[in-house]
Amino acid sequence: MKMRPTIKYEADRVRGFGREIMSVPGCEQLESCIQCGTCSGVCPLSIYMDHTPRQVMALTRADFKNEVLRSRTIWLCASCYACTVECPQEIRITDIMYELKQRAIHEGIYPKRFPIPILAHDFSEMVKKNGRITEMLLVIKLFMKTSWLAALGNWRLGIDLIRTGRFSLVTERIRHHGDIARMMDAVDGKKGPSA
Amino acid sequence: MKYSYFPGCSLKGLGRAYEESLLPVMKHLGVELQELDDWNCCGATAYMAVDEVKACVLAARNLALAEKSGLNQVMAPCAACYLVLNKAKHYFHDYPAIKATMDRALDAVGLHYSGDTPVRHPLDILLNDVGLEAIKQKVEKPLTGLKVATYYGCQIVRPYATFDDQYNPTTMDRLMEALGATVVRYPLKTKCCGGSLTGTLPEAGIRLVYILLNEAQKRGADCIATVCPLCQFNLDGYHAQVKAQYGDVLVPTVYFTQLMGLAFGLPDKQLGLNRAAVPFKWRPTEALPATAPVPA
Amino acid sequence: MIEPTPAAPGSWTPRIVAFFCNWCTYTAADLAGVSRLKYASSVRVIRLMCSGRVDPQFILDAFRQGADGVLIGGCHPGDCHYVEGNYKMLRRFQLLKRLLKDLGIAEQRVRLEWISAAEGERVKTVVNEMTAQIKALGPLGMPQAFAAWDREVSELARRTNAPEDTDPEHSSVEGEVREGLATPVGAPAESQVSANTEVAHV
Amino acid sequence: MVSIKQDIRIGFYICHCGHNIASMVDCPEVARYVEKLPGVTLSRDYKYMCSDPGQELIQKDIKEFDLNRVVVASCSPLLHEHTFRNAVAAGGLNPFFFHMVNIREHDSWVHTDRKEATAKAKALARAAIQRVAHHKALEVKRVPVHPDVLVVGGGIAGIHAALTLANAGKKVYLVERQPSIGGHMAKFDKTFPTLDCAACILTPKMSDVGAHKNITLWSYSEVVKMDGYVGNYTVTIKRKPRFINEDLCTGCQECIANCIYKEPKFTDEFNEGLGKRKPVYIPFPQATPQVVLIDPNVCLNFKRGVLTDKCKKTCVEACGDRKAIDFKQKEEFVEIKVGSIIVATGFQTFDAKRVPPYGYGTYPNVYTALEVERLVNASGPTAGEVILRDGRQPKAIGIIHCVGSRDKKTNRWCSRVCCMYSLKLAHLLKEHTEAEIYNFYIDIRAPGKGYEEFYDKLNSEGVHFVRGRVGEVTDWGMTPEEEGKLVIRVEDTLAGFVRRIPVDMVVLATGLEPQADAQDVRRLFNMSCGTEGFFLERHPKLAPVNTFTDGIFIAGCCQGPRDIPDTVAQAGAAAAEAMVLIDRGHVEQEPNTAYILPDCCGCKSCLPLCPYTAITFDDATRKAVINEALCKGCGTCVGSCPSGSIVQNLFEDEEVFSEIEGMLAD
Repeated sequence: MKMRPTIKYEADRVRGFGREIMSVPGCEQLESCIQCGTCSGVCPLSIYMDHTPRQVMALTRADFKNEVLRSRTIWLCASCYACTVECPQEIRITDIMYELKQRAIHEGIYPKRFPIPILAHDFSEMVKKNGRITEMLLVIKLFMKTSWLAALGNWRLGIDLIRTGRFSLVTERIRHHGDIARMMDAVDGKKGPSA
Repeated sequence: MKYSYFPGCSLKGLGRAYEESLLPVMKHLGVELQELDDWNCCGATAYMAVDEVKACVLAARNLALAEKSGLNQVMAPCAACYLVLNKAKHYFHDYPAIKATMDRALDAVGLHYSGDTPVRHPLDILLNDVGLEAIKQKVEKPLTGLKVATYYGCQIVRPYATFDDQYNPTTMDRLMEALGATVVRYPLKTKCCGGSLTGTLPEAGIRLVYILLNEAQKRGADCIATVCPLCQFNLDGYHAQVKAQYGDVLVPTVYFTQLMGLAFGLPDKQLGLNRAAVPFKWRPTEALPATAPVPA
Repeated sequence: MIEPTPAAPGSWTPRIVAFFCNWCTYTAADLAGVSRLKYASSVRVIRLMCSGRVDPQFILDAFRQGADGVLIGGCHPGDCHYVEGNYKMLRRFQLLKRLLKDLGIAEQRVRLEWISAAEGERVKTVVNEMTAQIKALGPLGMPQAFAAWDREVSELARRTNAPEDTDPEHSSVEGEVREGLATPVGAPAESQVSANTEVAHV
Repeated sequence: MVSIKQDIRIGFYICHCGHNIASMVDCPEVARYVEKLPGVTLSRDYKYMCSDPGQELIQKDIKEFDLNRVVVASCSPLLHEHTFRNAVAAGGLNPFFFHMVNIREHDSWVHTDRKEATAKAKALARAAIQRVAHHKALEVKRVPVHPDVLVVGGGIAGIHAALTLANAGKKVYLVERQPSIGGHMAKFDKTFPTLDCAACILTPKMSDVGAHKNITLWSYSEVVKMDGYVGNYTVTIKRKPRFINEDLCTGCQECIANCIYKEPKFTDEFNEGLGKRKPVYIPFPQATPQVVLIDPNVCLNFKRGVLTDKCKKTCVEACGDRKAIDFKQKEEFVEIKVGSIIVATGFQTFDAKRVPPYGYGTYPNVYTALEVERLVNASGPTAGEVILRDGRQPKAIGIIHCVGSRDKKTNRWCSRVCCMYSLKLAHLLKEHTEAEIYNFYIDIRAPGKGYEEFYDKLNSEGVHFVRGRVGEVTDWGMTPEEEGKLVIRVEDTLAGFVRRIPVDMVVLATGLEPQADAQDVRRLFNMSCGTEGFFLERHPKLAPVNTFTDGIFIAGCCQGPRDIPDTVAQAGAAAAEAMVLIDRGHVEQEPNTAYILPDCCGCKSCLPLCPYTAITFDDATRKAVINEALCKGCGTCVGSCPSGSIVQNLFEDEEVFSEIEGMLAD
């Protein structure tokens, strides 16, 4: 039997992490969490999570940054907002999950070839470039980057899409596609190049 | 009745059947739609995971364009777009810091958003602006005998329930009944379809799809009516995977607009009914008779 | 306008005189204390039995004595311990607000709030809000203004003694007055002739 | 600065209140500062001014230093003004030559900067020094107290308060809105943690009330108006028509047996809608008074509440010579005079439909706790057998705690009793059904005598406890054993995973909330409500049954959720407070009344301002006159008098002006 201690020392905490999250717009209410578990109780995906949403709330508040950002839970959140509307303390759990996902992507903490951050990244790149999403293109890119096997497993889906005329690789693009980049630069505080 | 129309990427891609059926149905009801000129991606949920503020900025461009169009209201048929546009609007009003960023970004491209434009879902417009009576009058081939499970999904009722009840939405139920269909009790009407997880974490996503399909079948539904392109794609597109893991559940999933088109007597071709992987074969048998309708 | 340019932030704490009714707002302020809520030390409370007792002269006098703001707290409409003293106050308050406006005192400097005995939190919010607003406005400095006006009046009297064609009573139209008074209070200004010198006799 | 009159000799005392004040205000510094102010003879700081030595200090100084004014800077005058006035009086001075400065609630407790707090304390002290110089000697007026008491609400709180007073020989009016007294307690089966039968302990008290010579019981009645002041209230009570002459009805119930409706057909309110009753009915067997009533909304002799006289009136036949049935009865209004009032109007249970995920109203086998009380009760609609709405007997039961409690979307507060009554119901349901029982809780709150032991007992009875707030109750099954059941989805937070638990019956432990008309009642009796809507006590610890209106007391759940022992204790306390008033025989009134000066110009503008019509116009003198007995001392007329001819004692213009001046003289 392989033994692994589960004790946590104070040094394992990243002090200030909880406060930092709670200072993000929309995440303020986390401080009033009473650990009732309603979020987990209504979460349609909690059955696959390593930490239940409630535990993620507790870990975040207690500064266990590494545990939280490495948790599968944040990637399993499908943004259905069930937890957010049910929470008796009106904590916007979905928004906290978004914030945690963003931090994990930003810090590069996620499994290699893990599809969700890759999807998120490709998505934002495509939007920045074209202003719109060409869904088929996105899906194909995703499968190529993550797993060919998964693409193969979905061959029926591909055939169905071709059969029903939904398989289109024509890039959707807005006329003022430069606008998007300029707006993103403005958010980042950069002076955008003139059009 | 004229609205600015924000189709969103899905309605031009995988969910094109939604647009294909929505436009003729709205036209049939005398609702004028003017597609938002040069709209961009709403900011959608995947973007939210990268940078929430940027997602809001993307949404803000569309809202600003809508304001510029001079049409006071935007119709967003895709549930994700509907939510993101509304969320951006909420953040604009609730968080001065985010508003400032939105203002700055729009300013960089010569646009301005004042925070007013209402973002509305077609269901909201159909029920509250057009009205069930006007819709009933257009019904030529009532959907008598068709048992529908109305499936609203997450994002038009959560977290902002604007035009319907958060727990037990009924707008689509009432609409279906007005078309002559029978609505089955479907307690999963606001549960999650798995969203993009069907593609990214199939094990988790497919299970949710199965639960939704299975429950609809158990309750005797002939079809599931949806309001969201992603829900439709998930419930319709993954039946092979569902079959492999859980057994065969072949309930077709259609857009509520497709059912409206059928009831209005519009030709199949106009309604994108050929685009479903699980074909929806049920058709109203007869045009509205002078006396009692004949059951299908 | 009397309103001066804002003082440098943080350098100065305003003084707000508060008239709280015994039954609701004073009790709410006690509750805020018992609950250890923290708010700006700018507020100084005078207890009256009812907001209906607040004589407009109290408010004017507070300004005259150097208050930067006046806060009146009473029971919510319909909840007055004395049936409707708060309504009576409200009526008087509306009239007074007009007078204060004519005097050039910014609206934010007088505030009437309905705060029930249970709303300790509200006391905190209102005091802090008002303090921040008045801080942004800067000191009112009525005593200095009075002194300046007194100087002007005597100066005017001196000048009138020397025969000139201007009638002191009508020497300045409103518009001029307002513009002329836009300079900070206390600073000697040529044209600071007020149409409202009667304030000094309140 | 106002000149202080030559003969003014002020003694100033600043209290440290232990660390409460001294930690934020430099008390010696304030004392040193005040000492130098004009008119101040001596200035001291002291650890606890309200203590005996503190008070004696004042008395000694008055004599020794010939003080004629006293100012104490300490806590809120609402707390200790009385104490210090008495001390001043004991020192031989008129008690109104005193003023109090609040530097605790309004200063040290709410500020964080010691320098600023000290400066504020100085300003407030200076204001008081200037004010007190203008104080005048005043006489306290004594008003006799009417010895009768009105108790509003006939639940266990009202019953206990009424009996306590009546047993002490006081005359009590008990007014109850429902046809019978008993309140919520009458509906309970057993009481926690002792499992006493609720009816067994309540019924004797109810019949005592019905039979007591000192109690006038008016059930099916409501208070509609209250006027007057402590010791002298005039109250109007509406007596709703029950279409039965109470004096003639013997409670034989033959009218019920002979009603034209052979079977009970209408919703039985007492049984929470689980049973049926007839149009003529008695709410429950032990109802007090033992008098039937007729529901005009369903009785055939009425149509939509309006008398038609179209029924055969078999009930009247059955009543025969007693002639107790009176279809023409109208509502009546009675006016009574009392000296004090005890408000014990209770609570209402949370409407479980407001939490849609739990399926109340959608799934028939989801019950509220109060319904289950009736379901397990031997005199309930199923004679104590737990039979579900669909006719089955439950094999597994889930009890969900905190429904409408600890939830920002509904009610934020903990309802205090739900944990314990849930445990009780778990025990009773186990006893009645042998079912598997699950309690879903956020925290178990068992802080009473014998409560934790009761929790232990339940654990040993094999009742399951799952720590987690239930996400939803649904009827869609994932597995064969879930089919046809209600499925509870919940995170077992102690185990750390989500569970799905199929049950046959769900019990919702609904919370307690203020009565729907609490705001109206509050206005009626001139009380305050807390933010959550329960009536506000005068002081949360030291005056828990007093309100801000003298002579009006509160008891029971109208003040906040509580259990029966606490309610009874509080009802006793309220009765004792009322007796204090009665036995003292008089109340002292704050002499803050207003009077009119001879220079009144007779403009009459004050006349319509007085809500108590205390101001009249004397046509002979052409001046207004204030009737001191009617004046309540609000000062509204004073604040409005255009010629400044009205003076309010204790709040004279020059007193307030000097307070303003002193406050700003820095």
